[in-house]
Amino acid sequence: MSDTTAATERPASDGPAMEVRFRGGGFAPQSRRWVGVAVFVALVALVEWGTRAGWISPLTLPRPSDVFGTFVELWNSGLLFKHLGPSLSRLAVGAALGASAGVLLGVLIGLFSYVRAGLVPLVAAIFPIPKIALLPLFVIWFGIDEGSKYALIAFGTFTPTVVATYGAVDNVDRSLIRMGQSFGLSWLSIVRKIVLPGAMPGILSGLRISLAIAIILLVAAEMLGAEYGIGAYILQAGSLYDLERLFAGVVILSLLGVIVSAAIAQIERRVLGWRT
Amino acid sequence: MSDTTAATERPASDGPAMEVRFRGGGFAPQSRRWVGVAVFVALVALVEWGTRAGWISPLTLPRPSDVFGTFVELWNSGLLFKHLGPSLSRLAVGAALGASAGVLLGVLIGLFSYVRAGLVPLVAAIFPIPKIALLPLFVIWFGIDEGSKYALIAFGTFTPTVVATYGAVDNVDRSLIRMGQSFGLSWLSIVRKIVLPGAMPGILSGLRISLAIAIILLVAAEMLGAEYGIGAYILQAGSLYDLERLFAGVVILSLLGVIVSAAIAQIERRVLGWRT
Amino acid sequence: MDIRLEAIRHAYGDTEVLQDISLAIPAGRIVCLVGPSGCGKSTLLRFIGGLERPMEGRVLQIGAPPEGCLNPLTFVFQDFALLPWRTVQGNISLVLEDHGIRGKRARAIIDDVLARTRLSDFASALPKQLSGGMKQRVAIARALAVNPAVMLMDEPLSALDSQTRELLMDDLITLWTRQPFTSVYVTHNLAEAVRLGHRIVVLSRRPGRICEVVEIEKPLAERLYADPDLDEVQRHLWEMMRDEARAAEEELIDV
Amino acid sequence: MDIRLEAIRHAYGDTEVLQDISLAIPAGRIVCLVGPSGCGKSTLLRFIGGLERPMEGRVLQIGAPPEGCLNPLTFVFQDFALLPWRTVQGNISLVLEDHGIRGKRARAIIDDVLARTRLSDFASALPKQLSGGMKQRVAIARALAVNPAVMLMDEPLSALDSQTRELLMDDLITLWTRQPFTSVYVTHNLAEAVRLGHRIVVLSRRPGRICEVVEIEKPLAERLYADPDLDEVQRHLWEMMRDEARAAEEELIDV
Amino acid sequence: QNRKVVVGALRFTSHSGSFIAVERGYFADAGLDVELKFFQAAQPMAVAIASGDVDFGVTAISGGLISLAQKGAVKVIGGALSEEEGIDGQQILVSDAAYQSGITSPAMLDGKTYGVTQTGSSFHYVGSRVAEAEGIELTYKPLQKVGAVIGALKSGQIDAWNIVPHIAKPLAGSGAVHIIGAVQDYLPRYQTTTVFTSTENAAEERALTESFLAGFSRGVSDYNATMIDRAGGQEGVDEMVKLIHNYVYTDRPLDKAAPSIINGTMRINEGARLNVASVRDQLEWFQAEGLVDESITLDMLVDTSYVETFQA
Ligand SMILES: Nc1ncnc2c1ncn2[C@@H]1O[C@H](COP(=O)(O)OP(=O)(O)OP(=O)(O)O)[C@@H](O)[C@H]1O
Ligand SMILES: Nc1ncnc2c1ncn2[C@@H]1O[C@H](COP(=O)(O)OP(=O)(O)OP(=O)(O)O)[C@@H](O)[C@H]1O
Ligand SMILES: [Mg+2]
Ligand SMILES: [Mg+2]
Repeated sequence: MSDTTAATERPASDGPAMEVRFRGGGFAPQSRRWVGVAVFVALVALVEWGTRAGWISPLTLPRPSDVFGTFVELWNSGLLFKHLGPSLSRLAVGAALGASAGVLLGVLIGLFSYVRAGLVPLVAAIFPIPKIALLPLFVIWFGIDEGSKYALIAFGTFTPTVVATYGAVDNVDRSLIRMGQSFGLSWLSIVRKIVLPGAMPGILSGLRISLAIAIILLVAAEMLGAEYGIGAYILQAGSLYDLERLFAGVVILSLLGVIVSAAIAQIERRVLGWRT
Repeated sequence: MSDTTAATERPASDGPAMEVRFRGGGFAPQSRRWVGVAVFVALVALVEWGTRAGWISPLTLPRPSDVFGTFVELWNSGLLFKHLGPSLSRLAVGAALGASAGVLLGVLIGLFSYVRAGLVPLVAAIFPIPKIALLPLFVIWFGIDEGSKYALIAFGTFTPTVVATYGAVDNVDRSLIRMGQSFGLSWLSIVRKIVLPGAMPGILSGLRISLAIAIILLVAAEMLGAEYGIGAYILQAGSLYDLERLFAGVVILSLLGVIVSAAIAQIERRVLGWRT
Repeated sequence: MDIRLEAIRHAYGDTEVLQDISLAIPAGRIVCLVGPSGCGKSTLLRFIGGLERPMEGRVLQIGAPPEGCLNPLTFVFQDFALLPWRTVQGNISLVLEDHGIRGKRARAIIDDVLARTRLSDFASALPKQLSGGMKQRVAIARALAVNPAVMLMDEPLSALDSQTRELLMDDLITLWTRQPFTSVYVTHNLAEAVRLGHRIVVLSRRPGRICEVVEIEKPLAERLYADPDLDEVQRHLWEMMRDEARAAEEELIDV
Repeated sequence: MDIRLEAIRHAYGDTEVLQDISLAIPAGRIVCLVGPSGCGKSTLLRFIGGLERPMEGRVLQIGAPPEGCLNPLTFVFQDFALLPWRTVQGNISLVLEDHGIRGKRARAIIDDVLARTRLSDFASALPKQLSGGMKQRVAIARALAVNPAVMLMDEPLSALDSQTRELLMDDLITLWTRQPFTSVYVTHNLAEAVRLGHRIVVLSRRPGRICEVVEIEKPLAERLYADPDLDEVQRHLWEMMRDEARAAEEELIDV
Repeated sequence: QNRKVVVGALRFTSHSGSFIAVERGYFADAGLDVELKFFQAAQPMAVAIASGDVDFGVTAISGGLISLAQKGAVKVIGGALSEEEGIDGQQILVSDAAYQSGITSPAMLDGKTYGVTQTGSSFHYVGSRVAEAEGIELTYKPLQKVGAVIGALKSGQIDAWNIVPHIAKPLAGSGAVHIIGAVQDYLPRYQTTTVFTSTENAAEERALTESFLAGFSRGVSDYNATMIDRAGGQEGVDEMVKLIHNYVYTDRPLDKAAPSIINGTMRINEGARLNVASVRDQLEWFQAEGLVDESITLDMLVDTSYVETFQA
């Protein structure tokens, strides 16, 4: 009833033979690094040309070479680090406070129904409050020294971290938790060994956003009685309508953002190597 | 060799019989609506009591009943709508501009490798730039009228929308696209009928964040020569250190945020009913 | 319309995936491709369907596709590949729209294929409301709607539980018996292969080559569930593949 | 240690899921639960394992668990339930840590169970590097590590391709033959049930009741791949279930 | 058909010249159809003039204004508010805490913190000149907004500040802060605010600029005559307050707003006369602090061809 034949075959029907038409491919982004660099260079060159030729008025955009000059000057005079130091420490302290409080509360919300019911609406209500609107209050609450700067940045990073964290806890694979219970693991073991590591990817990607917000808030934070700091530098440049310095400051912040984002990517690669 | 028996069984071994220990449950958040309300009420009552009893200084927090009074006054005098009107139109126009440009560019980045390579680094560099730092420039670029307000809000919603959109396009199930190709669908059909609807959930959830940012930016936008508007109202209250009005304004923004978020949830329920 | 593969070879980067595959797929018959994990079955099917191009060798279609055939080489995927935002009929009309078939004509085709797959009652259901078996029947209805010359089926049943699998096999046999179609059917499951295949092509583990081609004469309609007549063939196939399958299974995946 | 179910009934909201289930699971034997989709097999298994409580009826354990048993009722899940961030040995030590077993003692247990599941070479691999079959073998090793009185297996093979399934069935038979364990084994797959079960319990479609209990005398070790001796039992089971399975399969899911 | 121009203003009594000229039709008489555009702060107004959104404005000289002048965008064309002996001008305030610790005159502020809105603002200039005169050192805290400075001063987080009288007096009245001196003791005839316009207007639109100054000056004379010289008696003051109340403190009822408006009365220069000496002093200070470019000359900042200038 069954018949085993060799793998040689002859065509069974006649007619014109043609190759099948290819219709796949595409929809798969490929990386082309140099294009990004090229676009950057082209943009800068365009502005440089425009400002030199005069069809970009000096009121509209500064000359990129002048911005670069300002930057070099900042570096040489050591002022760069005088500004960068306080800003970085504000970022570090504020973001650390806000993010750790946010992760803590987010985990609690994720674990306890009552905490969730009580605090989620509150967090949702706090989220759309612009932090600069609260500056006058922050002065009263935390003073005009470092306190209010830390508080503002902490406050700004807190809410997105909470939201990202409890979302991450909610998304931990329930079947893993069920597995833990089925092996009689204690509640604490389940939280420590299953829930927290499982929520890690979500928490880290939330942190990416929170830190971007922290950098953005640096300017707002340094509105309040900061003598040194990138934000203060930018504000001062703005109030003096000194576009070269304004752009130099903005470029520094932008670099800072790119560096922080790269650092988190690095951490993710280390800590989340287990992801497929 | 096989033997079919009825479903009655006798225990096969002796010894003490005990029920198996229950060890499941938990880790499944339950909704308890009233807790959220209770927490709100308790907080407000606490502050009211504190400000009345005097252990919260009037410099620290306004009395909730006074804030409510301010709100009622705003309502009665019709000033509420005088402020709300321009703010809402700024939000609508600015967010519509920013979000539609963002979605467009995001889709292009998602579809074309060259656009992606050229623009993703640019968007990443623009993301951490604080919009308030650019206020002086916006005045020159877009004037002090509605133009610069629209532009600021549009600019703020643009970058997160781009990032969310191209992420959403990247996440469209490749097997659906392959299916489209296997049925010989045209490139345009695949984009229209598979890529865009598939990216919809991601785009909408990105929009949720973008709109929250738009509301936050309202205050910054109305720093620029706005007479009416919630942001202007808050700024004015802040500069007069009038906490009642400051809080009334903040509450309005917060409500606005909650409403917008609820509206998007509603749209999601309508448009994304196909999700499991 | 027949398909002929000529001396196909392919590699992804440094991994040789397929070597020297020559094969004919005669019209009106079901050819099953079996082989261990990762031996290149899906890749081969994508070559046949024109979704990918082999590095060497050619895939030829011989003779013209039948009258009224909208998409000669039509896939049925393991994961169904239904658009979750379209109803059952919307998913079918998707593949008609691009051929300008709308309205009444589309309606007629859709009704016909839904009736053939016993889905007429579910025309307006969304995929999320359907069980796995029903989803795959929708995918089969969609494939039938374009009146294909060859159906390329990549493990169409392996996402389903085993009872549903049995039911769908019955359905496929009924469909084929009523109107024989040509098909290349990729599967891991030897029981499935001996149940549905007129010809079973056994591939070695990666790099995949053709080990053996087995013909089964017994007509599809006469093959039983757990058919003792087929047990022998199935055991023969398994003897041939067991060690390769084990070796393929125990490879570490490097990510 | 035996398990006895007494008159179990359960409903989720308005959907009656299980009705009047009474059943004994004798020590040292594999009891297979088969039944159509959604008939409550997994629910029943969760009751037995204490992960959920039935609305009516009781699950009793009779006699003490054997010496050195850390977790009498131990699950093996369909989706493996391995922690992706722990290596193979980390996943096993997870279930020992809570019993205070660390260091050398843990090492010894882990080495033993990895050897029994032929995984010794993969102790430091991460789950993402393993094929499905190897993942499930890790899950089985983990279950063995706590020296269970009863293994509760919920479709342990149905996430695997059919060749891997065959290989794992061989592994399970080898494990059982070397040291018989008690098990409740839920499956959709009748071929699996007749291959592994000493006793097969057939449930009706939802609400699940016991339709029939079939005993198979032929020793596990003597049952063949595609065993003609078992074909008859399998066909008998399928005759009994086919219509119910079809009806269960064609229900719309309301979401 | 009158020519349309946009005039920038803050809702301060010091901008009353423009308000009166609009209300009493002086601009219309000069052939201008004036639209008032209100700002929250002076800095954006300077930028708005540079961008062409606003034609004329009145504001203090700040680093930003000088920068824009250097870029060829704006020009100072006249003077507005001045300190004048005998009229309450800007006051120097200290916090209650500082006052309690014994600081009762600006000379005792050595090593204390001084509130400013921004680096290079007029507050910075004033504080710096006071410190120079007293030979003391001050630390400047930029707080961006007047409100924030008030909050910081009230809560004792900064020690001192200077501000216009209609804000200083009610604050001092509440007891949270104390007045310890007047700015005019250090900067007599300080040209607090100036009238300015775009370079284009100043250079190309001479007729337009003159028309504006004409209308504005009539408003200013009315203001000085009524509010300072009391030419119309109490009745005149009441009427003027009512007029100004259309623009300032609009959210408060008239009876509550009136004292603040009256308290805010300061001399606005007749005919927009400009104290060039004070302007030069300010420019030199900005340059000395390194806030603006050394190369800027007074000519780049000021166009003296429109109004009478004086040096004092
Ligand atoms: N696009 C690709 N890029 C790189 N390698 C690929 C790609 N597609 C498949 N491969 C590799 O080629 C080999 C064959 O893959 P293919 O999917 O054809 O195997 P298969 O026989 O269908 O396996 P399975 O039985 O698991 O479905 C595998 O090792 C796979 O990892
Ligand atoms: N936690 C729950 N809440 C509500 N309904 C549930 C829950 N768990 C299961 N059900 C329902 O109970 C019924 C039985 O579910 P169960 O998972 O036990 O079936 P099953 O026999 O294991 O099905 P399958 O063969 O698909 O695995 C199904 O209709 C299911 O939808
Ligand atoms: Mg495959
Ligand atoms: Mg189940």
